[in-house]
Amino acid sequence: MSWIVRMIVVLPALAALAGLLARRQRLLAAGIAIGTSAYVAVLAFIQWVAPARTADIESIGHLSTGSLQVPLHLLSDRLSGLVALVVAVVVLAIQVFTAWYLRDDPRYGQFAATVSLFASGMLLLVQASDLVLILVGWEIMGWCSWLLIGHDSERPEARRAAYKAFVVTRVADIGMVVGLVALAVRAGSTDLITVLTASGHDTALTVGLVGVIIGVAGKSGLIPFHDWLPDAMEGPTPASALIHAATMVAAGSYVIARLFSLYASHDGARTLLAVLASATMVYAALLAFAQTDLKRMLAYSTLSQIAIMLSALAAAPRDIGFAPAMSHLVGHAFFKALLFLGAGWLSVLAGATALAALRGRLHGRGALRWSMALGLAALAGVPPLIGFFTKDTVIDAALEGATSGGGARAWLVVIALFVTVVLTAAYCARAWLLLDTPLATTEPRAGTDDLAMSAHPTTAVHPTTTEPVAEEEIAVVTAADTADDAEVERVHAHGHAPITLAAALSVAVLAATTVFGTLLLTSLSGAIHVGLFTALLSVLLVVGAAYAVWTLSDRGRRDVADRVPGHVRDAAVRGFGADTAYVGVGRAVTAVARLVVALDRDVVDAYPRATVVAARGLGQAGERSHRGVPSLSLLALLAGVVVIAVLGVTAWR
Amino acid sequence: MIHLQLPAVLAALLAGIGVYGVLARRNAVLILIGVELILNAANLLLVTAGSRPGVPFAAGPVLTLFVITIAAAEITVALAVVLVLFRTTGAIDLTAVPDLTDEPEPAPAPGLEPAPHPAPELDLRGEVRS
Amino acid sequence: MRVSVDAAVLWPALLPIAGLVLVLVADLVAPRLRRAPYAIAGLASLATVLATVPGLAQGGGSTRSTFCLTTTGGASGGISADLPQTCLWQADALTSTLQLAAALAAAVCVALAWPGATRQRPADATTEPVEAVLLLAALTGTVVVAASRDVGTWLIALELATLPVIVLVALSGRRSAVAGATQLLVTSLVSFALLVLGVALWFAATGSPFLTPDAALSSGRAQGVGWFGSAPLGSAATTAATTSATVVAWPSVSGAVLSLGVVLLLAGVGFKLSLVPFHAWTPTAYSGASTPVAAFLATVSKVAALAALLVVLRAVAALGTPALISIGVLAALSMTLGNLMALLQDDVVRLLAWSTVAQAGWVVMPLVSVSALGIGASATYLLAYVIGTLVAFAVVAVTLRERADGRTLTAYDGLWHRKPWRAGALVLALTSLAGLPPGIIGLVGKVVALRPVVAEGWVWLAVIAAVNAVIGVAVYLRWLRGVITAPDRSAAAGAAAGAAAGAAAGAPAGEGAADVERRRVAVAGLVLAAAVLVVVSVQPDLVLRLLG
Amino acid sequence: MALTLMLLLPLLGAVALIAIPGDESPVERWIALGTTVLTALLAVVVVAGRHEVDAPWIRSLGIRWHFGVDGISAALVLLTALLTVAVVVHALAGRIPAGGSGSTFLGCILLVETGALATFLARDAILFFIAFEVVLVPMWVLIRSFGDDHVPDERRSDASGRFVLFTVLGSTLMLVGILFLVHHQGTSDLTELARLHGEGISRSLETAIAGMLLLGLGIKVPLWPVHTWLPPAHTVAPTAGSVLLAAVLLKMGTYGIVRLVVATVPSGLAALSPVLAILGVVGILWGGLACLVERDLKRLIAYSSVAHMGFVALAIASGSDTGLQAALLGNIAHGVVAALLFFVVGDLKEQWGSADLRTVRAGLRDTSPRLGIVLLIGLAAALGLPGLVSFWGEFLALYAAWSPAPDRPAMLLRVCVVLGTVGLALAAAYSLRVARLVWSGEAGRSADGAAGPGVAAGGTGTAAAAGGPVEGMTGAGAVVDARGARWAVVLTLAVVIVVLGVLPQLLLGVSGPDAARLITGAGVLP
Repeated sequence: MSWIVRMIVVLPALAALAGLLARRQRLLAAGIAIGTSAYVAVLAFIQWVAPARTADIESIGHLSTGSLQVPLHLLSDRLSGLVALVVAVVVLAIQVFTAWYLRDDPRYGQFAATVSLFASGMLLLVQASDLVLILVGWEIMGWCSWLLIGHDSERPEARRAAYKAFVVTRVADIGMVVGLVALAVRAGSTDLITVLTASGHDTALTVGLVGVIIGVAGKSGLIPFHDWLPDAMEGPTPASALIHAATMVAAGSYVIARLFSLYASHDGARTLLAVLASATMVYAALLAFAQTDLKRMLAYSTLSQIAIMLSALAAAPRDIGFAPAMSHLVGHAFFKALLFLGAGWLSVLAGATALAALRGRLHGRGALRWSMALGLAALAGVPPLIGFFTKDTVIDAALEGATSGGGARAWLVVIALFVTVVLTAAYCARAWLLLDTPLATTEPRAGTDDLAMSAHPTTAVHPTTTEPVAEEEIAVVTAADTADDAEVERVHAHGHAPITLAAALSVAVLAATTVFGTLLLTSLSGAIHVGLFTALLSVLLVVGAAYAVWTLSDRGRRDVADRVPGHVRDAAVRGFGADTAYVGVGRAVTAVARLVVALDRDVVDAYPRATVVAARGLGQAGERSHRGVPSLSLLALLAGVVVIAVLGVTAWR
Repeated sequence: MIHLQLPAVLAALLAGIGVYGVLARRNAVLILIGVELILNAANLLLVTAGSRPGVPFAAGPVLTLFVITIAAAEITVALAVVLVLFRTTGAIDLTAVPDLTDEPEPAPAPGLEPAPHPAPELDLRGEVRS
Repeated sequence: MRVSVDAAVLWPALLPIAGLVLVLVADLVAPRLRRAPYAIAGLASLATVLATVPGLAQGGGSTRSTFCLTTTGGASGGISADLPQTCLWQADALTSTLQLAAALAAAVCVALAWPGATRQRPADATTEPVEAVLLLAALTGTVVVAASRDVGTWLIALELATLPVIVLVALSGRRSAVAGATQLLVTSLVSFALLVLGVALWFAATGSPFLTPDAALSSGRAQGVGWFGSAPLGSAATTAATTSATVVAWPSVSGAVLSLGVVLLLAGVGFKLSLVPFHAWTPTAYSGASTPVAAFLATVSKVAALAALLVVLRAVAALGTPALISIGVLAALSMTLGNLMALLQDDVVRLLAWSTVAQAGWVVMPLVSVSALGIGASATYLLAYVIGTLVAFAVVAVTLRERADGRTLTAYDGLWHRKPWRAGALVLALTSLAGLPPGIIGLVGKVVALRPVVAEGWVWLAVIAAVNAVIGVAVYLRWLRGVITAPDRSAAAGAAAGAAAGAAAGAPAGEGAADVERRRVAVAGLVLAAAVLVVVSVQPDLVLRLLG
Repeated sequence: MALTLMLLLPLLGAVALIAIPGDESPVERWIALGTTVLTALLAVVVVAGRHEVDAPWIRSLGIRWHFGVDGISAALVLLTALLTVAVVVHALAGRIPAGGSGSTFLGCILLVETGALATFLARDAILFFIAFEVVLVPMWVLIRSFGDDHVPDERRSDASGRFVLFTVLGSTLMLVGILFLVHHQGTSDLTELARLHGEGISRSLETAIAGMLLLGLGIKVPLWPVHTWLPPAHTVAPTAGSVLLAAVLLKMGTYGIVRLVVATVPSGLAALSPVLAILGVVGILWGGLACLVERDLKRLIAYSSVAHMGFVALAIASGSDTGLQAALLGNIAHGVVAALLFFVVGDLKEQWGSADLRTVRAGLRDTSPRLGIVLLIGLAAALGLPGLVSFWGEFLALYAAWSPAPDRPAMLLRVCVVLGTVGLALAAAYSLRVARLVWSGEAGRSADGAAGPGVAAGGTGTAAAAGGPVEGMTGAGAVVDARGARWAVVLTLAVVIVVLGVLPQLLLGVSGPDAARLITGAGVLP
């Protein structure tokens, strides 16, 4: 059993190495990537069907680090089995899809290898029974995300987006590292079980839990760290699918789930989590509604959905535990992967990802159309799709928490959840209407409108665009247009290559999982727990929202978001200037850095230079005084004699 | 036995005068005289100390003789140098002797070969070859 | 009272004198032989080197003594074991090592000063014997002062080591030489006066003409010899016996008088060591004198001065004197001023002169603890300094044989690429002066010199020394910087190389066989010195075991 | 025996090389290569067999020819010996830098190796000092006359002078400290001193000694306020010099702190640990911030070295055996990583003519993927990416500082930990800045054509942007990828970084027991 667990982690890493070596031969690289991920999926399936509940699988052996215990064990239980399986499946689908999507990209090999490495990082985190291993997986994913997002490094937007993503998450990781260190210190060991069972030392506990929340907020894009995620759409669509669906972004909730028993006993930390999560889910859903670009809309929806998972962890009572959050993680993994791959497929067909350019493109494309329909429906939470069950499980758990003395924290979450349900349904409906309603020839204006609308931000380039890049890594590119460029370039590269069967199949499989994926969740106790009341309520809300959108957009002939006032919408498209705020921070740090350099040159280094000058000065003074005037030397002589005579006589005894 | 202090005091006086002479005078000869005064102070001290009972081998007077002898040698050399100085600079004002190394250093240092006629130009000619 | 004379012990002193006489005789017989005096002088020096070997071979504790006086101290007559002796000549390992160093340095200086082609001017005929005689006389003084144990010999020997050098400097009659000689003269006169005054005070305080621990002790006792106490010769025991009988006026004075005397002696020797503030003559004299004489001043004279100082301090050490703060101050001043000034010099001889001042500070620094440890350390550092300086001067002299601008720093640009071996010697010399590997001996010297200071717990002095080590390194690296620069690297170096080429091209024209021979001999001297430097750098213990 | 041979071999090789007249003969290449390889083999033998040699050297000073390996020094000895091979191979694969004969160049490298090995192996305090000094002059020559010949002569002499003078000041102060220690403990044997563990010295005196030693060794490390010699030295030095400087010489400082301060004057160190920790953290932040705006790539790596050494200082300040482990691990990690980075950057500088980041160039990932990938690995390690070697040192350092030894100021150290993690974020920022400018490249995929749009869209309105892009392109087009020996060198280093990152216990296992003994004062060598 344990070798399976190890293999699941090690194989993708080896695949990454092999793929890197074989990056020149496309077919070989693709074979390695797909083959390995398929094999890993099989292994994960075995682990899932026959999970051995063990938490002491040797990985690389116990580290001898003096007083600190670092066993570096792996674990295997139902949760890890489930998540590992989901991750493996999603990764497999993505690898298959990528093989077609990036067929003509000279860097396909590197990309596939990076995806494998990324997968191994996530799988390591999933199966880690040791804080250090969790951190390792965590950071590896961050690094790979930098590589993936910056894949098209010709485009400054991609470079910048990648840089932004890594730096923002890394800043948040300050909290993660400090938190994990604090927890490890508290337990005197980094072993997960020991950490969970350790007792006392409340300050360390608080620091640890809050720190981890900060770290999670970074990677999972909670406010205020959320803004890197939409920009991450600069990456190729499969990368977005990977990052958003099952891995990096969702990893945070998995980590907190692992530490749930600690959080359950600590109200302060959970309150913080609840506030962040609630704010983020609503805010992100609102922004998603206003987006003019499909991928960015999906990105904001991801933010909102992840916040939902975290809110479950923040509100669920101890006895229910983390199951609801994890089930939503699984569900979200499936439908979000589906949506992204579908979006990628669609963008290849349309040569763009701007909603305006995609209008009606779904019409009459059977498989793709149904897949997107299923995906959006699952996202919106339409029964009997997986999204419906998982979301309602979360709501139900939150209600449980609220009624069983969760107090304001839980109620906040519940309210936020219901609001989010409405908003989610609304933007899903909008997206569907835009994508599916064919452009009526009667009114061409709408289309041009949207084109103008989507094109508008392009013109409004941020002043800092002209910043020297070598100075600050801040060359702000506006949101909506650039992903477009990416697709355009890609399509030129592709020349409308017809999708391969395998790629289409991978999309279809994911579509199927949105329907039957619920069955997987039965393996996790309490993963599906839908109360009648909440179910009815949410269904009603969903339907109502969808109907409202349908009417407001008079049967989908116009973009309902146009009803939002223009300037508000622009601001929303730009994420309400969050990016500007980041730039401001970057500026501040750079200013400090300049100050430091100036100090280094003019103050710290001044002393050595001053010494040299002083030495020369003294020397010259001496030189002048020694210009052969014996009488002076004689005076010095007398002085010397007297001085040392006095000294000698006095200091003799 | 107090009387033996008087020579000591006298010696101190002599030494002081001598030091003053060395410091205050610029003329070479006067400086030499100053040095002589110090030496004589020392001699007086030696003789006095030597005259105490129990001092072996009449060390006081003997040492005094030593000192006088060495002083003679010193003065000989001194006068020789002063003579050369006079021939070179035309004065025996010691404090006026500048540090002459700033003049163009004549070509390769000539081992120990002297220039018995220390007129510079001659000397220069002598040095330039080799 | 008997005096025992053991000539075998006196060879180191006798050989130079013999050489001196030989030179005079040779000059009398064959005044035209220009190289004979130098040959004799060189041989005499080398013979002296050999003569010191038995003194070294006997190793640590024992001493080879002669001129031992045994007095009929009252009752019994005749020499008997229990009655104490006072020997006027005591050569132990340390003394012999100093003598060896002096003789070796003298030999090298002779090689460097090897005479050139015959001159037409008849007056020249007389100069070589004079120089040879003076060299040997100074060497004799140095050898003797190291072993002397009574004030008379001490004074005479010290002046014998000093006076000839003044003449040597003056001899090369250039104006700068005269200036240097004058400076040297004035200072040495004054120092002589101070020395005599110091000797007088010593004698007055101890009542003993001996520079021995017993003598020092005889005043060291609180109730010891005052002005009017009888100062018996010989051991402290008898001192106590007799002084207890006689009436002692102002017993406390003698201590102060003794200390004043020692301090005056220190001041007097400070001139010859060119410690600040008694240093003013140094740069002028060095740059005035010809290079070999400067080398002699920088090595043999320094050995003489330190040997003299050590004689006094070894006597005083018996008092268990606490550290002499005056020495500490002198050391700190000397190294600081010397290094700072050396940092500015573009004339290598002046640079070496100022570095001598700085190194003198390092030499006396260990003496802050007047103890066997400090004395040994001081001697060790002196040897490291002497050998390093000797090689440096030798390189300068050899270079001067080739190019007119041999005294300027730029003359050495690119030396590493033009004359690798000579440059290697220079690097080794300067690094050992700076106290950096590969000049291990200098590094060890630094360690040794700092130990007594630390033992006395003088942090401030140690820190000043550390800072000065840095400035010193800067001084010598300033020279080396050009040496290792490839000629094509900097325009300046290129120009210098060009000039050198010009000079070299010019030189051979007028360069006769005699000049070739001159350079050969000088190079031989360089090789000898460098070889010694290499050996002691590889195995510093050779030096240390003699002095430890 | 093998040990003495290992020490003498490079020395003799160096002497032979320097004695050789400076024509570029194949002989000198073989001498250099053979010597280093043989030395490396001997080093492996010595480390494996835990050899020790103890013979009298300078009897009168009680200095013995006493060298030996233990867990603390084993890794460093191997690092030194193997890196020197890498340096020599790398140097021989390219052209010897201008400024002197190749034999002198190689000889200086060998001398540096000798000194470093002797320092790491010395078992006697004064011997340690002497060995510590040996590296100075050869490294000075490397920087002074083989330094970057694009810069004016003054800068070369300034940089080399700074290096020597700073170090000499430090080492002489260290010598004073050592002499105090030896004088009061009555022995200069490091093992004995470690066993005495500072007993018999008053706490105040211990503090004074520790202060002098720390000041002296801190200059070499370098700690924050006395680091200003490092950037110029690195900038000017030739590739070999930079590598040895960063990977070997800096380690002598931290190693000295462990060997001389931690082991012999523990309570003195405890008294000074707040200062040490603060200086370390200031160094971390200072270096990280400076790297954010530094324009010369080599200077940038130098400042990052300051930051990484700050972590080591923090770990040492914690005073726990975990901290000691972290320090030793961080030492090795920085050694390998900095070596790799300087190799790569050296290659780039050779081809670019300068290491100025403002020049717009095509991305390495396309123009020369091999250099690109190893550079990327190096940068990832520099930002402490888990799975690479430097992560463990930094994580353990943070842990150790959070739970320090009882006699340390816990609160202060925890603040330091938080600031240190900020340093980690800064490291990410500057590493990726370099990766973005050099690996991704600002000038598009291909050296020609793509440049225009790349620059325009990139909005890189740099000083170079005016006429810059063009020559940037020409420069970028000229980048030849690493191949042959040089490729082997950098690839090996990259592999080492990854392997040690995945299996840190290879190092931790070696140093573990001795570290514990060192902390508890149970002596080091059995």
